Amino acid sequence: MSLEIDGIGIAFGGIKAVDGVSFTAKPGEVTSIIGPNGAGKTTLFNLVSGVYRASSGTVRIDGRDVTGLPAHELARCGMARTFQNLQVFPQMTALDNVMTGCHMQEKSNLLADLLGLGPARRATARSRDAAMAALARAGLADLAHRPASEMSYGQLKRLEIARALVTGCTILLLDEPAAGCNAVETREVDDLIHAIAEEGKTVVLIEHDMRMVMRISSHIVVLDQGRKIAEGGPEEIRTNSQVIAAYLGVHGAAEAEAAAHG
Amino acid sequence: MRRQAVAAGVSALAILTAAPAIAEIRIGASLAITGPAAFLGDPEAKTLEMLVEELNANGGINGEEVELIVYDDGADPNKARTFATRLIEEDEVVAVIGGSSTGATMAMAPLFADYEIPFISLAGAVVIVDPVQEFVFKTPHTDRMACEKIFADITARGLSKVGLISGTDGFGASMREQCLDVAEASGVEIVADESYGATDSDMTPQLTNIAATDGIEAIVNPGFGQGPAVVTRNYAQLGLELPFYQSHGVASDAFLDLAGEAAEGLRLPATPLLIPDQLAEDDPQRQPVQDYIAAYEEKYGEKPSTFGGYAYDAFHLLVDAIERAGSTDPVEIRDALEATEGHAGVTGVYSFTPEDHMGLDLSAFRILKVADGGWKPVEE
Amino acid sequence: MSELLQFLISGITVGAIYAAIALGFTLIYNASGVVNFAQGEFVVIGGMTAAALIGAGVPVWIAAPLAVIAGMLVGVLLYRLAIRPAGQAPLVSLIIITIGASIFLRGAMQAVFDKQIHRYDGFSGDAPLRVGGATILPQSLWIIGGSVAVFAFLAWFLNRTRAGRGIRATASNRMAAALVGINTGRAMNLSFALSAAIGALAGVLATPVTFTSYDVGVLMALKGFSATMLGGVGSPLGALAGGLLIGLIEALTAGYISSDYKDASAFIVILLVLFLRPQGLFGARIMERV
Amino acid sequence: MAGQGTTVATAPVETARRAHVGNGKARALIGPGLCTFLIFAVLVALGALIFPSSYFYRVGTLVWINTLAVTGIVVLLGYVGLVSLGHAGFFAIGAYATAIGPNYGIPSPLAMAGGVALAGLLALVVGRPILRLSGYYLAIATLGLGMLIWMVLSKEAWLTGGPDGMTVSGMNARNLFKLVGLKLKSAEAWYWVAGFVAAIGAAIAVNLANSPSGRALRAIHDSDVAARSLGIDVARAKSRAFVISAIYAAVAGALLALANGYITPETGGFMHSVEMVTMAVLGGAASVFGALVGALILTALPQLLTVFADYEHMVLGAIMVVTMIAMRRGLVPFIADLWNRRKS
Repeated sequence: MSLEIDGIGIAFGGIKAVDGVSFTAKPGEVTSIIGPNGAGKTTLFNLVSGVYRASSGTVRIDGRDVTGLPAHELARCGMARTFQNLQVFPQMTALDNVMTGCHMQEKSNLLADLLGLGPARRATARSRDAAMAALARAGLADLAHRPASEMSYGQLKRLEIARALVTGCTILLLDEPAAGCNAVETREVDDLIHAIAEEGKTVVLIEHDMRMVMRISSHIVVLDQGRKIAEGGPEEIRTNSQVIAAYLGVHGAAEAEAAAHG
Repeated sequence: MRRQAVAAGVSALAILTAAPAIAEIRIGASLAITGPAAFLGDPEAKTLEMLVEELNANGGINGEEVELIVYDDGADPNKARTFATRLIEEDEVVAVIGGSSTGATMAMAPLFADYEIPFISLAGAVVIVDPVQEFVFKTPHTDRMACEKIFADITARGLSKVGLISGTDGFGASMREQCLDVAEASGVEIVADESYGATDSDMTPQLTNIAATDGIEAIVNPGFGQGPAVVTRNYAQLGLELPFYQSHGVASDAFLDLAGEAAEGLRLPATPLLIPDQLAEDDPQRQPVQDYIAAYEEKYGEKPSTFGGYAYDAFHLLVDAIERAGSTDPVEIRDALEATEGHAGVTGVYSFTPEDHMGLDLSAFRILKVADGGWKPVEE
Repeated sequence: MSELLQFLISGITVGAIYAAIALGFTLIYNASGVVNFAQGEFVVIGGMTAAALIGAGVPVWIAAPLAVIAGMLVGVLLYRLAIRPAGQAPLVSLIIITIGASIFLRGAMQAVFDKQIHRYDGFSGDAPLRVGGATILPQSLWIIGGSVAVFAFLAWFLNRTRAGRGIRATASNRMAAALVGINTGRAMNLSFALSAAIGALAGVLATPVTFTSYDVGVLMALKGFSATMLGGVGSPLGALAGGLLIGLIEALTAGYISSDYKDASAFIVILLVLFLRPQGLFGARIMERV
Repeated sequence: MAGQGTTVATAPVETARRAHVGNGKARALIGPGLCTFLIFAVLVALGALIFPSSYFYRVGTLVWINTLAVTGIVVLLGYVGLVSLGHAGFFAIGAYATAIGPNYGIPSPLAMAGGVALAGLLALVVGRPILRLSGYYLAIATLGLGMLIWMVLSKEAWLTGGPDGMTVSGMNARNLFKLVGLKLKSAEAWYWVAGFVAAIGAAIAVNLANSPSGRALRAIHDSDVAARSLGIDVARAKSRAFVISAIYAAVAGALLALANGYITPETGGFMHSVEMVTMAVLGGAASVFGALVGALILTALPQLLTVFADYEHMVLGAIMVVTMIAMRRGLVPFIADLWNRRKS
């Protein structure tokens, strides 16, 4: 499903954190949002995923207006996300974390849950299988029974992806999924995201690692001070002088260049 | 591991609760020594401790030493019931005194029927002895009698329209209900009915409303603790001149200290405990009242209160019954207790019958008034 | 008309007591993020100490400051022995620690003093003053003046003094405050000492009107807590407004509706306000950061 | 800023459970709920084996009734991380309904059910607006709710007997056992009934923790916003937990009313609410075993502290402070950690 953002904006105490941003993310593609710190990238995610309420603009999923829907209803529309500053459930095991992601598929009522009846047990068993599969895909299978509080930053980032995946989402918002990962792990995350997009999901990515962005993005949106300053394919963005001035800088441009040719 | 812990805990409990088996006669008490009713339970506990010491110094009951086991139920009925069970089962007492509050008393009461142990309550409400329960007695007058006594004094002054301002604690609420109940029969009309929280600090709004009621002729304040003292001060602050009545709940010198000059002129029903020196020479209560005050002041350096008096009477009634029964069998003690006739205590002269387990009549109450910072009987 | 005036006087007097307690809550909350349920005990310590000293013949003008100092000492001890060792404990643990401390203090006061109810004479006598058909006790003016003075002091202290800004900085980010050279330990000690002093002062001023005994602390803490939350936790203006508002609601309900449900009406107002403004009347809106 | 968050760091449900339900295989075989029930049943029976007198049965009964009420707090506080300082209100609704029913010709069991339903309904109605609040604001709102219930119970004397309380007539557990030919003392009968109900309550709470709904609740405990992003209706889940915990409190209240035969409004008072939360946190709010340990300690402690007489409150207060400082997550997780460390 495609995600269409149109003129979305929000202000905190008179300061426009996000101001009239529009773009469309298509299924099967990775759309990246880049920009300097404080450009409003995460705030944009919070607006799209219903954590904040937009003061202007609309969000559409396949043409259906979902602006202002609460976060859990957006999730039911097929939207899932990860978080920049990690929102795992530290007191649960990795497996339980991901099983929680199966919530929307679990067809069990409260009474069955309280009495430990068949539907509850079956739902739990199914969720466990799905969660194990997702953990394996994120390369975390051996850590399934480890409490999340004991896992590394990079592992938790992938745990969040696994948790988002089992929701059965069609739109996935990833907020700096490779932060804290070493080179090998970054590569794995890279491949994982690529594979997710290949499945036909709509992936929207916030990332600072320019190599990764240039490598896997089909489409890039550049934010600065809450506004969209450029949009286009990796090649266009890399050469856009405004983007270089605002964000990439000489170093970033060189890095992006290296990625393009490396 | 957990089982061991539980077992260890239980045996610790058993060791700590096992009563030493020296004394021959054991008497139990569960009182509100702390908590919201502490000013009932505190003097009650002190009185009982003093009396047991005194009794044992004089050779105990029929030569046998008496041991008193006191628990603090904090006026919590739940705790009271547990302590009552403990007194009966673990401490193996022959009788129990207590329940400073009505709630605690009522929670304990059914146990005494089950185990056939006599119980003397120190709480006021009518429900404790009406209907009569075989093993349950009580020493204080009922709040109903206090209302009747006050209303009798009001009508004797040719007045009839009364405003009530009651505390919302158990004492105040129960007495308020009894006053409303007996008003008509006593020839008074309740024209205003206000209340206040037990620890409220300003009752001028309620008093302002009462004073503004058409035809109001007198104010009655059922309550105990600090509330009535605040009401009394607010009454003076507002410059009210209506005849003003307090209840037996504040019949103590401590109330005079708290209320100060504002108390001047108010009246209340009280026990003779407040006027030891003004009792007639031939008054049967003169002796116990003076004995009690002297002993209490010597031991604790303060004046006893009406509530301590309830414990004083309960203890003496019980000792008297055990002596007359000539036995420590609880049922025989109960029978002797019920046969009590003309026992002069500090609260009144008690005569129990199978139909009456409180044993006092209206004459036990005397209407006193505050004059020159002291208590004076009102001539009837 | 004079009835209304009497109700208002009653409400403001009682409300000023609540406000003083609420201001004590506010100061500790501002420094540590702890809502101190033992705050009511400071009020009792102030009242009981003053009553004991005055009863022993000490003049009021010596007994009152001594009582406030006694409260202050207990406040510092409370911080050092119960709050500081708890570190960054979760909210429920802190609630239980401070409630435990209040039970302990109640027990201690019962042992140190007694279980009697105490009072002493008002500072300027007990002869009521007449104002337009209503009456007010001189001590009520002391109470109202005291609360306003404490409010003014806090507003000045937290915003205009180095020590006060240190407390506020410590509250918003202890680590950062320490990094810029603020002695956060001293700021915490200071805030507990001052907060306890405020509580004790409330007790000293209120005892001639409300009386005191070892166990009235819980109720004081409940009322003060309600006032604090109604106003919005952390705001001195909120504490003052919350306290006065609850006092007025109680008095006006008792006067015009039913004295039976005056406490209930205060709680109903608190619930309604929180439903409409979850951060209280003057509290800052909290924004979730993700 | 401290104190603003909804989350309350309580012990990991998972570790506590692992440590205490012990053998994973046994659990997998018969299910965690049944396993918990059996452990509780053994403990109930064990008590009966060693108790020398009715007094011990009486204290034991109170321990089980408190365990049941505190299990409700565990669901609310331990699972979801919500503080309630007003749960005694629900407790009292259960108790008073059971007491009032027979006065109007409603048999005890029906009155009990009615009271429990009423408590659940009230929790459902007020839960939504109240549970939008967090931290100390939630604390004051629940406190206010509890106070309002308490006030109604103490003022409406025509119905509730007022502050002095009322007698509970009707059912005695003894008669239940007579039906099956067992002759027990009243205190013993109530012990078995309370223990049985507490065991069922514990089993249900453990089932919940391991179910889809339970995972949703625990997710909210750790991260509200992440839970939302997974499609969990947080408001609804919180409201359910509130209702469930209110029902636990009400059932416990009804049992207490019947076992005591007399109740006063103080069962719904602020201090009782605090006591319930303290029991949960002291034992370890994350597991039903924490509820049991907390209830056991705070119920038995006052009986032991009678030897301190005048210093009882000082000792109790000091124990509360010291335990919360030394064992922040409560006794059960603390001991579990020690145990695990010794093993590894």
